[in-house]
Amino acid sequence: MTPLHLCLLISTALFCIGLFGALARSNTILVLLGIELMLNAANINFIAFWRYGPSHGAANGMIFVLFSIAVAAAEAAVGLALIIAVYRHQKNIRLQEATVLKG
Amino acid sequence: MTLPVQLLWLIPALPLLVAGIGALTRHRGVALAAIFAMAGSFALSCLALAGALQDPSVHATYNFAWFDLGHGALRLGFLLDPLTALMTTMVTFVGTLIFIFSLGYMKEDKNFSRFFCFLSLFAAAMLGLLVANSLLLLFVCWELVGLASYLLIGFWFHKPSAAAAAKKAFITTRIGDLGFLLGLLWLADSTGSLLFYDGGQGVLEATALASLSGQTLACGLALSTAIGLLIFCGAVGKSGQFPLHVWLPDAMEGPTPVSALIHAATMVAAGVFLVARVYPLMSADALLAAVPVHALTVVAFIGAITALMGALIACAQNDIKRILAFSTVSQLGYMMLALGVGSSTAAIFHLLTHAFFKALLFLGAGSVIHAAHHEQDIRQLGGLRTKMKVTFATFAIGMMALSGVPFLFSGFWSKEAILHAAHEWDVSHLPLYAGLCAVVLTAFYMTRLVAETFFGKPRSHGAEHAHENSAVMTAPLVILAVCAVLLGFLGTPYWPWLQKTLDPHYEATHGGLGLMLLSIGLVGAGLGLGWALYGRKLRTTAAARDPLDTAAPAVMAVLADRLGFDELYAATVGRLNSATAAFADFLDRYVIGGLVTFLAQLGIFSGGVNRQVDEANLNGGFDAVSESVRGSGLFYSRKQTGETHGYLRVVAVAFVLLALVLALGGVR
Amino acid sequence: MIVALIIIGVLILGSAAAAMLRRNLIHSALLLVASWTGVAAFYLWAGAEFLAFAQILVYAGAISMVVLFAVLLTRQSRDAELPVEPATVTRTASAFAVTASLAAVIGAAVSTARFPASAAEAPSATVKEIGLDLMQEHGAALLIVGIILTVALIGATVIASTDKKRDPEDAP
Amino acid sequence: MKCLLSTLILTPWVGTLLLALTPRLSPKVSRSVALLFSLSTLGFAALAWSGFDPAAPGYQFVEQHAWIKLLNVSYHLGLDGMSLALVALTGLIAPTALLASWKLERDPRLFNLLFLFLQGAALGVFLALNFFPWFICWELSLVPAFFLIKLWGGPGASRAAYQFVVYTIGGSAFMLLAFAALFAATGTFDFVELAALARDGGLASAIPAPALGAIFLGVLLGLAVKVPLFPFHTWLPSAYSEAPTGASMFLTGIMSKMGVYGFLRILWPLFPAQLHAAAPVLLALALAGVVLGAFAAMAQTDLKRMVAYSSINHVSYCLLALFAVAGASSLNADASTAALSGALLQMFNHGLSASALFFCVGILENRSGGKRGLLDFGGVRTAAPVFAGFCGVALFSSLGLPGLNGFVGEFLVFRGVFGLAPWTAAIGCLGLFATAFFLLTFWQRVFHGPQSPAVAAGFRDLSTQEIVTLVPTVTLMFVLGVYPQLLVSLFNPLVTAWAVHLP
Repeated sequence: MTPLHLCLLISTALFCIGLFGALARSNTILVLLGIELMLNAANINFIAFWRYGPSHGAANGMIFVLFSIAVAAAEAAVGLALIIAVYRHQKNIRLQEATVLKG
Repeated sequence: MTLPVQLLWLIPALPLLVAGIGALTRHRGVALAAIFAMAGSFALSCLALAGALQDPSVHATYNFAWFDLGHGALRLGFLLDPLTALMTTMVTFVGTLIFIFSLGYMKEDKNFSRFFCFLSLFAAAMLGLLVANSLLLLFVCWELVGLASYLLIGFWFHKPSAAAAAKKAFITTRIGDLGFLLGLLWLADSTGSLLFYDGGQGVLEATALASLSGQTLACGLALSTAIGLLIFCGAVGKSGQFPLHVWLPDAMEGPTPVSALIHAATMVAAGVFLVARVYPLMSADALLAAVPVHALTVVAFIGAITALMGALIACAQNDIKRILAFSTVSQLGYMMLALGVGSSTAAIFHLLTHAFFKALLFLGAGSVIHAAHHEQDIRQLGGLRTKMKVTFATFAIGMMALSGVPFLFSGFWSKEAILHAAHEWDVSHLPLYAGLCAVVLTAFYMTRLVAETFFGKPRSHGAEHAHENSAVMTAPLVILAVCAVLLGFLGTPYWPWLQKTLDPHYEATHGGLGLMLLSIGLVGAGLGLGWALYGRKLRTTAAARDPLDTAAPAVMAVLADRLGFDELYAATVGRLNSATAAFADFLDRYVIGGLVTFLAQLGIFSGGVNRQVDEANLNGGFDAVSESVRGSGLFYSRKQTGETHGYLRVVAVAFVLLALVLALGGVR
Repeated sequence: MIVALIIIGVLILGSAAAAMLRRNLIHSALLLVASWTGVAAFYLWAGAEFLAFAQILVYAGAISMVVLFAVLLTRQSRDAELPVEPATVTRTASAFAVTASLAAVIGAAVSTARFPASAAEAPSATVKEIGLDLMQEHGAALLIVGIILTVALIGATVIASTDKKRDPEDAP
Repeated sequence: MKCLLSTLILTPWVGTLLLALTPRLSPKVSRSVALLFSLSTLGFAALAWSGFDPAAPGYQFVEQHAWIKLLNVSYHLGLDGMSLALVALTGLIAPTALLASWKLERDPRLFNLLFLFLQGAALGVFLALNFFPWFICWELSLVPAFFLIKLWGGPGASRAAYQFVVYTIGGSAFMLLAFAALFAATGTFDFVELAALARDGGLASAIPAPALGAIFLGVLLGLAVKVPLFPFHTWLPSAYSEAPTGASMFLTGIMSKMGVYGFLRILWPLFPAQLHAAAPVLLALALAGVVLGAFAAMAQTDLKRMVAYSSINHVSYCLLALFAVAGASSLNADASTAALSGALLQMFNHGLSASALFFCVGILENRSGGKRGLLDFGGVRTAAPVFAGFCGVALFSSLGLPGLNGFVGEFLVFRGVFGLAPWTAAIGCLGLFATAFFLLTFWQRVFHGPQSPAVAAGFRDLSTQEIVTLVPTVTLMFVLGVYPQLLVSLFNPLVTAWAVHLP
């Protein structure tokens, strides 16, 4: 059991917790936060492989995570704005009720 | 001082000007203007007459181009010869008097100025007709005269009978005019000209006449005969000759001055004038022996039939104006008879005298009608002799002139001339006999008319309160009466001035004394018979039966019904006309319209069939494909629940599977 | 080292799991802040100090604030808290099944994986290096991310702003 | 002067565009604008008239530019005496018709817009010398006519408009096919070139006789529907009677002339031999139009239909003259000249009198609240003497009374036809008789007799504006009746040349 394994296990667990939240909770904010957790799990993986990966020198892992954080921020902003818009429309934020876009 | 032919157009132009003014204004002064214009035209006509009399054998012409046609032009022209000059003088003189009479007669009418406008239009057209040197110009004026007649007959257009009579007159004369038009076209086509006299090129000059009478048609007629007869059709219509006479009695619906001017003195005589004008053409076939019929023979018989028929019917009429109208028909028949038997001078002589005494009679009738509060039925009148002395005196003169009372009255001389000519005609004596019968009848019905109207006791309220009219109406009567007496002396066998003027080659024939005595006897018989039946035992009530009616009710009923011509025409021509119209409408609406609709329906139907075929075959396969696409689309769209959790779940399961695949397969 | 990692891991996972399970949204949000801080700690542990600060700034600072605002703006009345429905039970069960199977697959894969040995020293990543790297090698990506952020912010503003014209129609 | 003809055609279209671009225009302004643009035709026609030399052979003011090189299509405009007379007629009738529609309530802007469009198209037909632009204008004229009838017409307008347009398009489809075939054989669409080919026998050598006959039939069909020639006329009574007054005036005054113009400009010069061969049949058809048209009019009780049938009767005179000339077996230059002059005069005269008559019937219809039956009226003359006067002049002009314009044309037609086909003229006289009969019936029933309820209820006499509408037309009736030289001088040299060269 190397530190890398441990890191990966932690990230796997975090990912699964996020996934569970996204799938199980009906509150849209929590779903969004679950997705954020999954992103964080992915970021942990990047850093873990950057730290313990076979090749050194390149700061690619870090750069990737930086971008990922930026995208996550954008996602959170747009997502929460959408949630507010949905709330204004249907007076709650239960995801299962927001089915206007069905085919 | 004479009027040169170049200025001849001034004669019709003066009344035309007044007509134009009258069309634009309703001022009562139009009447005075019309009278002055007529008087001016009369003065000009006298000047023209003076010029024409200087050398009666000359046909002075003035031709001008109307418009370009091909390399040449369509030409019209004016003609001045004694015939024209005498006619214009007569028309303007009688016209002036009648215009003056109308001042009084129409005083109360609210369309007073319009009446004079129409009268002036008529005068202009009539004078234009007289001065024309072109058959086309003559035709133009001929139609305009018809228009004026139409407008004036229908002057009281709010009366349906007047409106119908106007239409009947126009349509009936137009039937004749179509023949005239065809004759004119034929003439134009075969000679290339329509000018009467054109320095040797005119249609009435030797070259053209020789060529026309030289050609023979398929039916054996000479070309000139055919053209002449077609032109004569126009005269038949306009002059109320049998069989187109039916409109003239109805035309009495117009105001009485109109009847006097148009339907007695001038327009109806235009037919006679026309035949006299184209007399060289009508008689061009006279020397041909092999033709089945000569144009003038037809004219003579038509005239004879009309003269006799008109006189017969006149005996059974009760309306004062109708009696005079049928008398006009009869007298016009005389003129045609004269033309037909070869004496155009006698015809014109009678035309002139007739114009005066018939205008006199009509104006006298108008005077009676005006005085008797528009009572026209002679059975309702009576006793006017003492109430209207001037009218009675002048009317009596007119009556005697018309009846042909010997020596003093103009009608006698002109009628004698006609009978004399008929006697000399070598084709047949039938027209002469018809004319002699008509002499008796004329004297008879005129006696009846005078006796019923002026003698006895008044038989109605209108006649009771009648009194003599104002001078503006009686003065023309007196002047006309004087003329009705004097005019006869212009053409007596002992001093045939008129005949010589009209026909420089005229030679007075002698030896007609026996015929003259016979006709004097016949006039006396007619007068005596009339007086015996109506004068000795005067009618006492309006309802009393006519002695003739008692004697021969069936004959009189037929005559009173005008020999049933109106009914006959209504049953034949009228019905044919409406049947043709109905047929044309049916053809249009159902046959052709139906065909079009059928074709359209056929088009729509084939379109429908086409569509069915398309849908069954071509579209079938395509539809199946698109239906399956649609079905799958529907299937997948049903999967689109909009449930975000569902989508997420699918993504997650896919992710698990992906991970499983990667893990089992190994990274490498 | 390992111990520190385990402690960090427990912090991350514990707070995350608690956040996902709490009913109270405010609590969830606060617990998530703890979890993100744990992730930042992990970055520190791994030697990526710059990232750790970025994580704290962005997540614990910015996003958590936005989340809190959203939570407060969309607060529902008590009676809107629906009782547990059969649908919710099914959903939770299926989510658990999926999650568990994923955890099993990846966990097994990770634990059985063999990785080549690595250097004990953490690779150097000073701020200067990162900056140079970003500006030189990843300049284009940096620009694009900037644009994405701008667009996202404008979009978020537009979406969330009250549309005066459409309001009456949207109102039930 | 260089682009006079293009200006002539385009000015009404500019007016259309102007009206189309200013939707908020008040009705008053839009009417004035439309009238102004419509009157421009009269002005330009006067300009062309002043610069026109009747004696010069061929076309004048010619404009020719290559247009579609691939199809050898050129933008070719030209003017001769016949076109000039018709352009002048358009310039006269179109503003009159606009004035007649002055009181139109419903969307006057759109009405005027469509009307100007129609006017431009008609002018294009009269001036184009290449089939391509000619046909475009020919078909374009249908579009506004359709909407004018359908939108502003009477109760049966929709059906009448469809029938009119479908029938006419059906006819012109054959014409288009025929010209496509001609183009395939000769490679040109130009009327002048085609006529030259026909004259020197190039057409007959390029196309076998049966095919040429079929082409002739196609063109004939297209034109015959438009005129209309006898059995193709059933669209006319309903279209004319359902159309609004202004449109009826334009339809009868100008559109029916387009067909006759086509006969003279296209069919005769291009297919003289075929026309000669078909002349006996066509002569019979034209004669049927003359006689049956008049008799059918006699059977009508709807005044508008009556006038519409009289229109069939009158345009048939023009065709009668043409067919008689084309079918003449021997040269009779005098008669041919007379017939052709008569036909051209008749075209102009009928434009004047028929549009005036339609206007008068429109007034009757307007004043009585939509009634137009023969028996609905009576005694109008006492209520409206001025109107009666004007209408009477129009009636008698239509009837062919000498002294008014109608006579000269009809006389010349009969003069010519009699010389070329005497029996036809003799039978045609029946038409003259029937025309007199039904027009007098019209006059007697409507204007004479006691006042009918519809009239007694208050029949206003003509307003000043209506008098202004009628005065130019009626004045011209008198002027042309007395002095036809005014018009004849325009086309006499042309007709003289035709009479000698073409048959």
